[in-house]
Amino acid sequence: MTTAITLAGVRKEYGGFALQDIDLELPAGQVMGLVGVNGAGKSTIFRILMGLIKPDGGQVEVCGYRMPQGQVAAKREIGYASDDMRLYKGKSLRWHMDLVRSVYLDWNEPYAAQLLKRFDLRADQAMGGLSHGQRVKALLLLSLARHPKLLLLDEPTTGLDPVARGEVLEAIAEVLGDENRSVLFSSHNTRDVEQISDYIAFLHRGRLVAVKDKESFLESWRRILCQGEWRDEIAAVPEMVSVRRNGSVIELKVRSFHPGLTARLQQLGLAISAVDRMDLEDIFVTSIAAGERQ
Amino acid sequence: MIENDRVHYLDNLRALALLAGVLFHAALAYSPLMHNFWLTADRDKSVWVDVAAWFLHLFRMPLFFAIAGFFAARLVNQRGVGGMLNNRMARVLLPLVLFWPLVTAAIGWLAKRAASTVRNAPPLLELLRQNDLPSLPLSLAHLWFLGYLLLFYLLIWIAATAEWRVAASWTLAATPARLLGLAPLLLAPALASVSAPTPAPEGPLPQLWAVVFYGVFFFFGYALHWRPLLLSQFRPLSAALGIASLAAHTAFLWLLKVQSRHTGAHLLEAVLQAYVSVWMTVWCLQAGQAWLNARLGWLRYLSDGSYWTYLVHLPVVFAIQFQLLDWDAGWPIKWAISVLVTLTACLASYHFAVRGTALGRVLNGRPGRREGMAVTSQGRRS
Amino acid sequence: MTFAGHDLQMIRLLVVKDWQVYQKQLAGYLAGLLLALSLIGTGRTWSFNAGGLLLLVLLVSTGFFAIGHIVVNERKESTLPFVMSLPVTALDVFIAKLIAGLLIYLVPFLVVLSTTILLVLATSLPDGLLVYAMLVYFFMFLSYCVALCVAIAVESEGWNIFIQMALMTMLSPFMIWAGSLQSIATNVRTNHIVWSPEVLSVFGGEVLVTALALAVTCWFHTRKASVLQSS
Amino acid sequence: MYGQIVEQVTAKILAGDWLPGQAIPSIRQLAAGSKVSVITVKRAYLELERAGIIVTRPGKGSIVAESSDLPRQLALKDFHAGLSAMLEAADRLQMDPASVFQEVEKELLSHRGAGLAAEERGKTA
Repeated sequence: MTTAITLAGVRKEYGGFALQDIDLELPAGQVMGLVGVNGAGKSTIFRILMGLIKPDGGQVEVCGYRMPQGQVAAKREIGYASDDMRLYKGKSLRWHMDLVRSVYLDWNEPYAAQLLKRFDLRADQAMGGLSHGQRVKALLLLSLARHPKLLLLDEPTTGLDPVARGEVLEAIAEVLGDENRSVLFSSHNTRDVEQISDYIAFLHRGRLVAVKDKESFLESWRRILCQGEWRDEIAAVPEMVSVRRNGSVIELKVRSFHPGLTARLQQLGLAISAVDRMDLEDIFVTSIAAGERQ
Repeated sequence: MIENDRVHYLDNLRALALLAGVLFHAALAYSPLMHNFWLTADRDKSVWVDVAAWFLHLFRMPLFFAIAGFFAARLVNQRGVGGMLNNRMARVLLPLVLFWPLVTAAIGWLAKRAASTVRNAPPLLELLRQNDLPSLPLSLAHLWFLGYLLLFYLLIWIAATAEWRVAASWTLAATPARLLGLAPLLLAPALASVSAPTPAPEGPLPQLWAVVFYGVFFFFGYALHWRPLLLSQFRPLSAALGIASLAAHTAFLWLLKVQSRHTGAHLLEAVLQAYVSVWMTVWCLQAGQAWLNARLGWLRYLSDGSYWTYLVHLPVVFAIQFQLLDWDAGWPIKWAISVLVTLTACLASYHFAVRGTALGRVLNGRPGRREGMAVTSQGRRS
Repeated sequence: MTFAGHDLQMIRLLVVKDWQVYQKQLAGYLAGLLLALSLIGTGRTWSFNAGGLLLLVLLVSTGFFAIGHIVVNERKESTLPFVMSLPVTALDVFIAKLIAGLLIYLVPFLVVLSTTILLVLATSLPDGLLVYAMLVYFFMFLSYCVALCVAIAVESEGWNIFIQMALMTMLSPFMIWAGSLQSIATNVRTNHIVWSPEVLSVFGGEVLVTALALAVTCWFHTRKASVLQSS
Repeated sequence: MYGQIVEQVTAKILAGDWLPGQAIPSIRQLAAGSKVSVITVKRAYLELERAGIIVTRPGKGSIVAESSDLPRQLALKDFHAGLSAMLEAADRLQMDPASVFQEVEKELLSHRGAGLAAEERGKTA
């Protein structure tokens, strides 16, 4: 299987921030959600992938091209939109579309017209008068209308109202229909990531905490509700991430869950009343909190 | 309606306006007013030349600029501002660059030769002979109109880029009454700032008065493209406009004769000239639309050859009139000869040496669809 | 189409893009220049002086705003990430900026320059003025090049304004100094156009400074590791 | 989340929108159409296949299973799911099998009426 993105041992240090030992692989045809709090290094990873920042070490390969050397060829295949990207205020969306069209041969005008309609945008309106949501949709239109092999979307849904968010997700989801096209997108809205990504990469303080396919990632976490006497051995169980006690009720959150774990907890004298799957948001918050405590 | 076809009456009018230039320049040799300033000024002159020539002078170029404005609008409409500019570069800038040195050199050479051969030298030639001036002052000669056309095309680009729609809406909102009654008053200051009759703005730099004066006619023609019905509104006024123009021109000539450098009189002259210019331009346009709006065989051919004729006519006129200076004949005969020979020479050279050549393509557009100088329809294939 | 590893078509596209982004302002300046030329052409003393002054003011301000618009604003308005998302290298973008910056300035500059030459040669102004005028014009062009280079290298609005102001204030000392040069002072009011070794060496100096500014900026840019360092 | 897809597909089949033997959308089509990741749909299809509701032939996509009693199978599947959930809960309560049976019987009696239960027991006896 070919990979859309390969990062191996990538390091980058500047200011007080350091990206460390990033190993990341996105198989072609997959959608990966990059999750992390603000300042975790998500945007830096995007910029490295675009060849805009040269890493201090490690290897970067995007769409089969080494970066940043192969950035021109790679960028022909990439559609990139980021939260801090703006279009020319005095110019219309039509002007931008014509500009992009003149660069990329695979620009699809009928699809662009369809996206215009779906996003409820007017082509002749100057960019200066657009709202945040319209601007994001305009950027996305410029990327999507040329069917890039790889979409790099840095916070595409941030700050959007629910309707606009739905429209944007729908447009990204259309990419899923093609098994050669891949998406890497970041968000601190875990619901978006949970919904459309195949893989989840967890970034915290410049380090990748976890990279997994979403279903086994979600499958590996459990919230266990039980009752019983507190014993310190409970916290020492290796899978244990979070423990909360409220009287005799104990709420445990574990990773790498397996059936044997319940038996182990029962051995420790706990009566288990519920074992639930967790959503990404919960996992996200739990692991960040756990990381802070270490 | 007219999008994909030729606008016959404007083609015809433009041909006539350009040919009127030949008549006018040939007549200047016999004008008492120009006697001291014209290279081929003849001993025999007549005040009737002044009466007729300066009347023609008041509206032939305004009419030409109005027509050019119309065709510029048509090009913008068909190909956008960029397309219009591209087309105009080939049709206007290139001829200017090609012909200006040739025309200037030819006139300079003719003048120098005449200075040493002619017995009855007019004052200007005498001056050349005595002072042995190195060369005539830098001038675009009769090709100045090409420079102004380029300037106006550039202004269209500027206005379109800066999205100045205000000016356009003003023009579009003009009623016939305002146009005929008020527009001339706006033009008067421009004319008042120069001597009367107006000199040719042939210097290397644009003259503010000429930019304003001819620019107004150009943009009137530009607006006309979007108001095709405007002209027919003037038709009932046709006779009145003609008579009023003649009256105003008579008053102007009388003032010119009696005035003694009086500022008020000069201002009045400017006003009268402005009225004659506007009224006669409008009169010509509506008359052309009424009577010349068809493909007229002989005019058609003249129209094709008129651009070339106009570009090269002045040296030819000079060459002939230098020869006529020492001939004892009446001015009407000399004038008729210079006009006829010039036209024959120009049109014959057009027919045999220009029409089918690359030069003909530059001047008239692609072969097979000669559209005069201001219009092509490369976008249309048939 | 590539040349020495640079995508010429992309560079051309970026230059056209900058031209279009600045087009509206440029149209305004061109209109102003035409007005100034018409005023000069009118030939009266007051309009000649007013037109000449307008010409110089427009030339200086078109340069000032061209740099602000196509270099400083690109970062300030966060359009740089968009440009960099196109299939270009940072060096291509830099080259395009340099070309666009020069081109946008050269249009009004050449209009003014050729008008001046025409005026000096075609009117009663002493032809000797030409040498002096050329020296001053090329100093203005040099100032613009240096300011453009600094703006491209530093991309900071504050520095840009500072440098431009500093260069502008140097204009009049330069005019006085150049006017005091022996061959200029003796010929400026005559009809002799004299390119003395003294004048030519000043020209050479001007060309050298311009080339140096461009070279240093190029060197600086090839060493830059990241385009979007600051986040 | 894959549960939703499973439900969605089952509902379509039960409603007769998708008939036995008919091809159902490919994984990617369904993912794009319902704005859900491919991997989620893949997992849902696996689940559906394991339950015998759909059949996936490599390279040819998936079809609705041809079995004549699909509704019954689905109901049976529901039943087994409930059963295993019950047993899990019983484990947590550390009930022995005997008391599990007891509970089931009690529930059956109150649910279906005593007579019916007795009749059933007579048959099995």
